[in-house]
Amino acid sequence: MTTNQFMFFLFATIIVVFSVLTVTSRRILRAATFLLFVLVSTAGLYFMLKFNFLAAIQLTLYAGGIVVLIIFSILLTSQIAEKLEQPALTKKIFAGLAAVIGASLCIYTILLYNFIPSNLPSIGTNVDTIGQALISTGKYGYALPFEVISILLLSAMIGSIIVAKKRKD
Amino acid sequence: MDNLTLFIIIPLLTIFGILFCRDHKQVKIVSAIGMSLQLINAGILITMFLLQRAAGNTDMMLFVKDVVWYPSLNIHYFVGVDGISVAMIGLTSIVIFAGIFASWEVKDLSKEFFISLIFLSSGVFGFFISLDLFTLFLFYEVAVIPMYLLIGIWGTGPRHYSAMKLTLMLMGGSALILVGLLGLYFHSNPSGGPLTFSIPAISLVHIPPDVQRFFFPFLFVGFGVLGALFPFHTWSPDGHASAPTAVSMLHAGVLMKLGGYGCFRVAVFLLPDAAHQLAWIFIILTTISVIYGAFGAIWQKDLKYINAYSSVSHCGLVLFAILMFNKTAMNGAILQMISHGIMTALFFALIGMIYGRTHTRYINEMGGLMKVMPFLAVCYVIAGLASLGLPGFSGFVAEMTIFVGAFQHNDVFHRVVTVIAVSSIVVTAVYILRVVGMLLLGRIKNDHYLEITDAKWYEKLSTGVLIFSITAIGLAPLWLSELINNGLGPIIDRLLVVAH
Amino acid sequence: MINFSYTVFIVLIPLIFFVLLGFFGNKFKPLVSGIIGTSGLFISFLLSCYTAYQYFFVVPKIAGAFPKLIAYNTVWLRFTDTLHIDLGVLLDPISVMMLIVITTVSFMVHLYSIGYMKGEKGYERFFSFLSLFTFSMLGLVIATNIFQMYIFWELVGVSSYLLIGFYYEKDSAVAASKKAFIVTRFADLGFLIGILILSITTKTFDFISLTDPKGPALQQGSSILFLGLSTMTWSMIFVFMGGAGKSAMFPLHIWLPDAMEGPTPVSALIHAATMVVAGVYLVARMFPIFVISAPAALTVVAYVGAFTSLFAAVIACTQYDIKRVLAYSTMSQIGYMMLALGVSGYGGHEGLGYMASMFHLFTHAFFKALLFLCAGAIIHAVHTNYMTEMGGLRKHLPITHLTFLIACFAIAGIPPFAGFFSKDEILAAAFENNKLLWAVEYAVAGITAFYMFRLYYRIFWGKEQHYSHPPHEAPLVMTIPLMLLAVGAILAGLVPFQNLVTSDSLPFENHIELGIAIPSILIALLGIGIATIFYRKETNLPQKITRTLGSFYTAAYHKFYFDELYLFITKKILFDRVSTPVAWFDRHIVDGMMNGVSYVTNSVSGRIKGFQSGQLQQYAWVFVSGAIALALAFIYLWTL
Amino acid sequence: MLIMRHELLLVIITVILLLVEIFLPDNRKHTIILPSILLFFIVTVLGFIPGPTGELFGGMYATTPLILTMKNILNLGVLIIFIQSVNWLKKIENKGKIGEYYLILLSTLIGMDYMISSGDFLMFYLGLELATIPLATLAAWERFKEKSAEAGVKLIFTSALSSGILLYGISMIYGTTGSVYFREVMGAFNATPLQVLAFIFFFAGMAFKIAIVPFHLWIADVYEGSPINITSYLSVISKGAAVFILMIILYTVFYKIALLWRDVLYVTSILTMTIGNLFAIRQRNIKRFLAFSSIAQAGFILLGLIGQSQLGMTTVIYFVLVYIFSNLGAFGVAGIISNVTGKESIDDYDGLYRTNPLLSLTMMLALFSLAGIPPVAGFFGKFFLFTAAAQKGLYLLVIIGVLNTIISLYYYLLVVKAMFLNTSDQPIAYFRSDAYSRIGLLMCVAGIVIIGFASPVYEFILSLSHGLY
Amino acid sequence: MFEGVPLTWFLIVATIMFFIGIYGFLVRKNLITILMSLELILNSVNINFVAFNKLLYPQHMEGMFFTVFVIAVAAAEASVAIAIIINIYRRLINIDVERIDEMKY
Repeated sequence: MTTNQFMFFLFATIIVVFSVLTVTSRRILRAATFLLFVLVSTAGLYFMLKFNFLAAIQLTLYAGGIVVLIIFSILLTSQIAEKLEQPALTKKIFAGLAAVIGASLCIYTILLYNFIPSNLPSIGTNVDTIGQALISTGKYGYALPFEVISILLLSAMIGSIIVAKKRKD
Repeated sequence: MDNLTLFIIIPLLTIFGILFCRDHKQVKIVSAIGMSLQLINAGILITMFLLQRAAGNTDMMLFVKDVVWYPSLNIHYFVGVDGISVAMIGLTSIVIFAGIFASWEVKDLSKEFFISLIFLSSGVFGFFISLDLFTLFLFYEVAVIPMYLLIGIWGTGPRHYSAMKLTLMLMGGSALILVGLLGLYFHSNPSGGPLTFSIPAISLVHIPPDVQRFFFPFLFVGFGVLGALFPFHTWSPDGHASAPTAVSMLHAGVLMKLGGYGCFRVAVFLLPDAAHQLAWIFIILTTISVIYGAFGAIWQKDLKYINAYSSVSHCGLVLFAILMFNKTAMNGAILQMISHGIMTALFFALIGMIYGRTHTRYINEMGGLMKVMPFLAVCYVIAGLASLGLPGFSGFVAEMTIFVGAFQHNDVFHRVVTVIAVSSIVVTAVYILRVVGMLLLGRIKNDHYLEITDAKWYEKLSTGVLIFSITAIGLAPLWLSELINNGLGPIIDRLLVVAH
Repeated sequence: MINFSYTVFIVLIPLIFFVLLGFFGNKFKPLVSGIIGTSGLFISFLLSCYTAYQYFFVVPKIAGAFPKLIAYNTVWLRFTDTLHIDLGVLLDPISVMMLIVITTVSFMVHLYSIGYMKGEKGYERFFSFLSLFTFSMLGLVIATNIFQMYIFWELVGVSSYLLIGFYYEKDSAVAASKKAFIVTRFADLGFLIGILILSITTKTFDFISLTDPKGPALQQGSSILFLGLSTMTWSMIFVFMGGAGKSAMFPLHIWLPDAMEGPTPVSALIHAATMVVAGVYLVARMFPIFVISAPAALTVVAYVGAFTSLFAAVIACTQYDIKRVLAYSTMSQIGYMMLALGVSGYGGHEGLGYMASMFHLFTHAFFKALLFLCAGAIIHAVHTNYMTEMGGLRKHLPITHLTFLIACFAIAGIPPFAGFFSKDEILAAAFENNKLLWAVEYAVAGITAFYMFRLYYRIFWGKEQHYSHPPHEAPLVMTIPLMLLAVGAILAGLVPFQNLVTSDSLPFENHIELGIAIPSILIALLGIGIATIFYRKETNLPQKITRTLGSFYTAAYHKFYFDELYLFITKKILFDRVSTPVAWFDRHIVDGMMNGVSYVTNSVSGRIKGFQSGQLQQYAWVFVSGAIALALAFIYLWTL
Repeated sequence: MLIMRHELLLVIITVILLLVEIFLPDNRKHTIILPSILLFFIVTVLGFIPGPTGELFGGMYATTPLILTMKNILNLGVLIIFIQSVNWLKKIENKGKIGEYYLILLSTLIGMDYMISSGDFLMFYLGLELATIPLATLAAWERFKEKSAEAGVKLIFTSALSSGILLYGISMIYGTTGSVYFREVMGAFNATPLQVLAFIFFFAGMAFKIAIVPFHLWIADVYEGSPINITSYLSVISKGAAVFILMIILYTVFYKIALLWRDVLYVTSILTMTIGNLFAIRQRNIKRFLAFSSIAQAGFILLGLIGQSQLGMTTVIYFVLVYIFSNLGAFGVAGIISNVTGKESIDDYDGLYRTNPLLSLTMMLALFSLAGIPPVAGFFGKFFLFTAAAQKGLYLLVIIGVLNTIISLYYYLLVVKAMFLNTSDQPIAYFRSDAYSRIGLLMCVAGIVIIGFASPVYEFILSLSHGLY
Repeated sequence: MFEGVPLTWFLIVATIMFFIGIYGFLVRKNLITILMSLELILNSVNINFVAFNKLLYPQHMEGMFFTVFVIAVAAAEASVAIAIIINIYRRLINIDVERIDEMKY
C-alpha cells in the first residue's frame, strides 16, 4: 500500500463515516461538527491531489465559512441540549432505498465506464497560474464567471438581508 | 376587398359597432343592420356565383383569394366557394338574421350576447369559405367556443353543466380533427415538396390507403361529434335544451352543419380510399343515429329535448347520405343540411317564443295554444310538417333526394340501411304530431295562458324569414339542387376514380 | 292538337284560393271567404268539364284509343339523369274522370259548407283547408309521374289531417287526426319503398314510360328474385301498401272511422268520395305493371279488397254512429273497387274489372257524398250522431229523406240507380275470374243493402225521439247540393264507361249480364227486406239476433278489437318497449359514458392528490426516485 | 462589448439602482419605481436594436440572433412584470424593500441572460444559480406571511437538491468528455451508460426548473406562497429561459443522443401534461391553479422539443413568447385582484364579470390563449407544437396531447365559469385599477391578440432558428 | 493511475457521499440538518470534478475552477437558505420540515 493509497483510504473512511454520522446524529451541533470533519478530509483529498489552492478555499470558505454560518444558525434556532426526533421508519426505509439503489446504479455505471487515465503533465496549480486564469478572458480563462459569481453573492446577500431582517415595528 | 372576406369583416365590424352602443336598443339595431348586410351580401354572392357559372366559368372554386399567411408552414388565407359553400353561406346568413330578431328581448348583458352571437357567426362564415385546412380549423373553433358563454350565461335549466359538456365534447371532436389535419398535412406531398394545408391541392394527391385508414376515423368522428354522430351526440340534447333561443337556432341550424360539411369536404373528399373502405362502420352508426334519435324524441316531454333528438335524427341522415358516395345522396345531404338548418332554427325560435310566454317547456303542462297565439301555433305546425318531410317544404326535397340516392346502390347492405333510415319518417311523424297535439291543440290547461299575446313584429319577422325560406326551397328546389350539384362534381369524380 | 295547358289552372286555382284564404282569410267576413272559396272551385269545376268534353269528344283518338297527353310538364327536382321529379299534367281517361269527380263533389261540398259551417269558428280556415285539399287531390290525379303522385299523396294526407282536426279543441278530434296521419304515413312508407325499388329497377318515375308495354317496367318481368317474388312484385306490393293505407284497406283501415270526427262535409269530400279512393286510383294508374309484371301483387290486391269489403260490411251492421256506419260502408265499397281491379285482366273485355272499378269509383263518389251530406243535414238538425237518438225524421226533413233514400238504393244496387250498374260489372268481373271472391262480394252486396236500410229506417222511421228543438230542414244552400248529387246518383250509372275508361283505353263492348244482375238485385232486396222487418217499426228482433250471435256480435261491435291491437302495438310496444328504453339508454348509457369519462378523470385527480402532500422531503424523494428511475430505464431498459 | 450588451446594460442599471437605493433617504424610497421602469424600458428597447453576435471569453459566452431574440422576449416579459408589480410594491409592507426588489429581480434576469448565452457548463451553472438563488429570497419576500416563508424554503431546498443532481450529471459529463465547453462536449458525446446517466441527471436538474413531472412538485407550493408577481416571474421568465437553454443544449450538445432524449422527453411530456392537468382540475386557489396549468403547459412545450427540427425549435420559442403574454395576463389579473381585495380563490371570482368586466375579459382571453382557443395566440402556439410533434410521426403523442388540451380546457373554463356564469351574493366589488396595472394588462392583451395573426413574428423566429439544428 | 489510487475509487467515495447526502436530505427533520446534507451533496460533486481534473484531464484546470465556483455558489445558497430558515423560525418557532406543509394538494 502506497502512501497515497493509505492517505486516500484514511480520508475516504473519514468522509464516509462522518458523512453517515452527519445525517444520522441526533444532536445537531454534533452533526455540524461531523460535517466539518467531512469537509476537512475533503480538503485533505484536495491536498493529496496537489490542489493546494483549492484545498485552502475548501478549508476557509467551506469549513470556515459555511460551517460557522450553520453553527450560528443552529445556535439561533435550536436548543443545543435537545435531541432531534427520530424520523419515521417508513421515511427512512424509502429514503434509504432510493439512496441505495441510486448509489448502486451510479457505482455500477461508473464501473462499466472505461476511463482512460491521462499521462499528460499536470498544469501547474500554483497561485500564479490560478490568478492568471481567473482574470483571463480567453479560453480556459475565468474572468466572466468571476464577475457573475460576484453578482450572485451580492444579490444573495441583499436577499438574505431582506428576508432575515426583523420588522421595523 | 373581396366579397368572401366581407363575410368575416361584416360581423367583426358589427361587433365593433356594438362596442360603442350605449343601450340595449342601439345594440339591437346595430346587430340587425349588420346581419341584414350579411344577408344582402349572401344574396349578392349567390347571384354573382350563378352569373359566373352561367358565364361558363367552370373552375372548381370561384372568387378564390389566396394570401400566404405563414409561409414557412405553407399556411394560407385561402378562401373560395363552390356551390356547396355558397348554399351553406346562404343558410347561415338566413339563420343568423332570424336569430338576431328572435333574441330581440334579451335584456341581460345584451351587448355581450350579441357580440358573442355575431362572433360565433363570423366563425361559421369563415369555416364555410375556407379552403385551407388551418383556417378551416381555426374558424371551426372560433365558432364553437362562444357557445360556452352563450349557453352558460343566457341559458336556462342546468346550463352550466350543459355548456361545459357541449364545449368539451365539441372541442374533443376538434382535437380529433386536429390529429387528422396534421396527418393530412404531412402526407400532402408524397414527392417530398412543400407540404400544404390547401384542400384543392391535397385533393390532387393520392395518399397511401393505409395512411388514409388511420386518419379517416379521426376526421370523420371529429366532425361527426358536431354532426351528432351516435354515440357522440349527447351534448346535443342537453346543450340545446339549455341554450337561449338564438343560440339553439344557430347551433342546431348552422353549427351542426359544420360537422356534416367537414365530414364531407375534408374527411370524405380528401381521404376517399379510406372513406370507401370504412364507410360501412359509419353507415351503421349513422343509421342508428337516424332511428335512435327519432325514437329518443318520442319519449321526451321537454320541447327542446324533442327537437334536439330530432336534430340527432336529421343530422344523422346528413352523415348517412354523405357516406353513400353518389351524387344524388350527397346532394341530398347538403340539401338536408340546409333544410334542417332552417327548419330547426324555426323550431327553436318558436320554442323560445313559446317559452317566453308560458314559462315552461313541458308539453304536458301546455295545451290549446292554438287558440291564444294562432300565429305562432301555425308557424309551429308548419315547422312540424316541414320536419316530418311534407312536400312543399324543404325537408321533403332533401329526404327524398337522400333516399333515392342511397337506394341506387346495388348491394343489399346499402338498401337495407336505406329502408331502415326511410322508416324514420314514420317515427318522425309520430313525435311531431304528438307535440303538436299536446302543445297546440286540445283545451287550454292553464287559465293564465289566456292572457298570452301573439307574436310581436320582430318575432313575426324572424319566423317569417325562416318559413319563407323552407317554403321557397320546398316549392322550387331545382335551382338549389343544381347549385349544389355543381359543387359536387369534382368531389364525386374523385370518389368514383377511387371506387374503380 | 289541342292545347291543354289551361288544365294547369284546374289545379292552381284551388291553390291560389288556399293561399288567399290562408293569409287574408281573417280579413274577410266569414261568409265572403266561403263564397270566394266556392267560386274558385266552381271555376275549376267548369274547366274540368270543359277538359273532359274536349278530351273525350274532341281530341282525335290514336288507333282507337284515348291518347295519354302531357298537357304540361316541368322538371321540379333532378336526382339523376333519368330519375327526376316532374310536375305536370297527365291527361288520360282515368285522370279526366277523376277531375270531374273531384271538382264536382268538391264544389258541392263547398256549396254545402257555406250553410253547414255557418257560425263556426275558423270558417275561413275551413275553406282554405278545403281548397288545399282539392288542390292536392287534383294534383294527385293529374300526376305525370309516380313521385309527383307521392308528393300530392302526402299533401292530401296532411289536408285530411288538418280537416279531421278542424275542431282542434276537441281531444277526440285531435286524436283522430293524429291517428289518421300516422297510419297513412306508415302506409306511405311502404309506398315510398315501393317507389325506391321501382327507381332502381326501371330507372324512371314517369308513368308513361312505366306503363309503356315496351318500357322497362313491363320488360323487367320477374327478373330479380327476393323471397320468391320478383322485384317488380315487391315494388308493387309496397306501392299497394300506400294505396291500402289511403284507401283504408284492412289492416290499415283503423283511421277511417275515427276520421269522422271531422266536420261532416269533410267526411263527404275526403273520406268518402275522393281521397279514400286514391288507393284505387293508384292501383289503376299502375295497372299495366300489376297485371303484367306483378300478377302476385294483383292477387294480393284482390284478396285484400274482398276481405275488407266483407269485414267492413259486418262491422257496419253493428255501429250506431251514423257517420261510422257510412265510414264502414265506404271501406266496404272501396274493397269492391280494389277487388275489381284485382280480378281484372288487361285489355278488352279482360279488363272488365278495371273498367268496373273505375265505374264504381265514379258512381260511388256521387252516392256516398250524397249520403254523407245527408248525414250532415241530419246531424245539423238533431245535433247528435247516434241513430239511437233519432227516429221519425222523415216528416221533418223531407228533402233529406228523399235524397237519402235515393242514395241508399244506389248503394244497395237497385236499378236504375247508379250503384247497380257499377256493382253489377264488378260482380261480373269477379264471377269470371274467381268464384270465391265473387261469392264473398255477393254476400257483401246483401249485407250492404241490409245495413244501409237499417240506417235509413232508424233515422227516418221508427219512434220519434224528443229533440231539444224541433228538427227542421236545412237551408237551401245545403239542400241544393243534396238534390244535385241525388241526380248524379241516379244518372251516373248511365255513363258508358266501357267506351271511355278502360284498361287499355280502347273501348269494348259490354252488356249487363242478367245472370249476374238478377241474383244481385235479389240479394239486395233481401237485405232491404230484412232491414225493413227489423227496423221499420220498433221490434225486439234485432236484440234477439244480437244475442244469438253473441261474442261474434260483440267482436264486430268493437270493430274486431283492431283499435286495441294497434294501441297495444304503439303504446305498449313502441312507446314503452322501444322509445322509453331508448331514452333511458341515451340518458344512462351513452350519456353516462361521456359523464363517466369526466367522472373518472375527476376521481383520478382526487386519488393522486396525495403526491402533492406539502412535504418537502416527499417532493425530494419523488425527485430523486424520478431521476433514478429515468436513469435506470434509459440506461438498461431502453434500446435504440 | 456590444456582443454582451444585454447583460451589460442590465448590470449598468443594476448598479445605478443600487447607488440610488443607497443614497436615497428612507422616506423617498418609493420614488424609485418610475425611474426603474423607465430605465428598464430603455434597456428593453435598446435590446431590440440589432447588433453584433458572436463568442466571447473563448467560447464561454456566445450569442446568436436567436439568443438575442430570446433575451428580448425575456426583457419584454420582465418589463410587463415590473409594470404589473407597481401596485403591489406600493403597499405599506413593501415600503422599505422596493429598490431591493428591482435589484434582485434584475440580477436574476442577468443570470438568465448568462445562462442562455452560456457556451460552457460552468457559465450555464452559474447563470442557473444566479437565476434561482435570489429568487428564493423573492419567494420568501413577504416576511409576515408563513406561506411566503414556506415557499422560500421549498424553493431554495429543492433547487439546491436539483442543482446538486445537475452538478453530479455535469461532473460526469466532464469526466467522460474531458471538457465543460459545449463545443468539446458535443464532439465527444456518445451513448455510453455513464453518459446516459449524466444526461439524465443533468436533465433532471433542468426539468426541475421547467417543472417537468416528476420534478415538478415544488411548483405549486412555491407559486401559491410567493407574492403573485414573483409567481408570474417564476412561471414565465424563469421557465421560459430554462426551456430555451434546455433546447439549445439538447439540440447542440446532446444532438448525438437525440434518439435517446427524444424518448425521455416523450415519456416525461406525457406525464407532465397529464399530471399537470389532473392536479389543475381540483385547484381552487388561482395561483396554485395557474401553477399546475403551467406544469401542463410545460408538457406541451416538450412536444416542440421532441419535434427536433427547425419547426420544433421555432415553435418552442414562439410558444414561450405566447405563453409569456398569456400567463402574465392571467397572473396580472389575479395579482390586481389579490392586491386590491386579498382574494385568491377562484370561488371569490364568482360574478366578477358583472362588477369588473374588463378584468374578466382579460382573464378570459389569457386563459383561452393558454387553452389554445382561437383566434388568440395560444391557438397558433399549440397548433404549431402539435405540428412539430406530428412531423416526426408521433401521432400517439399528439393524440394524448390533444386529449390533454380538452382536460385543460375544462379547468380553464371553470375559471371562466366563475367569472362569467356564476353569480354571487358578495361579488368582488367594482374597483378601478391603477394606470400601471392597466398598461401591463394592455400589453398582455395586445400580445395575446396580435402575435397569432402576425405571422412575421413566427417567421422571424424561424429565420433565426435556421441552422441551429 | 494516480500513484496507486484509481479514479473509480474517488468516484465511488464521492458517489457514496452524494447519496448519503441525499439520504440525509430525505430523512432529516431539522431544516439546518437538511442544509448540511446539501453541503455533503455539493462536496461530493466537487470531489468528482477534482478527481476528473487531476486524473484524466490535467492539462487544464476546468474541474478545479468548477469546484471553486461551486463552493462559492454553495456559500451563497447557504446564506440564503439560512436567512429563510431564520425567517421561518421567527414565524413558526421551529424549523421542522414536516411542519412546513401549510400548502398542499
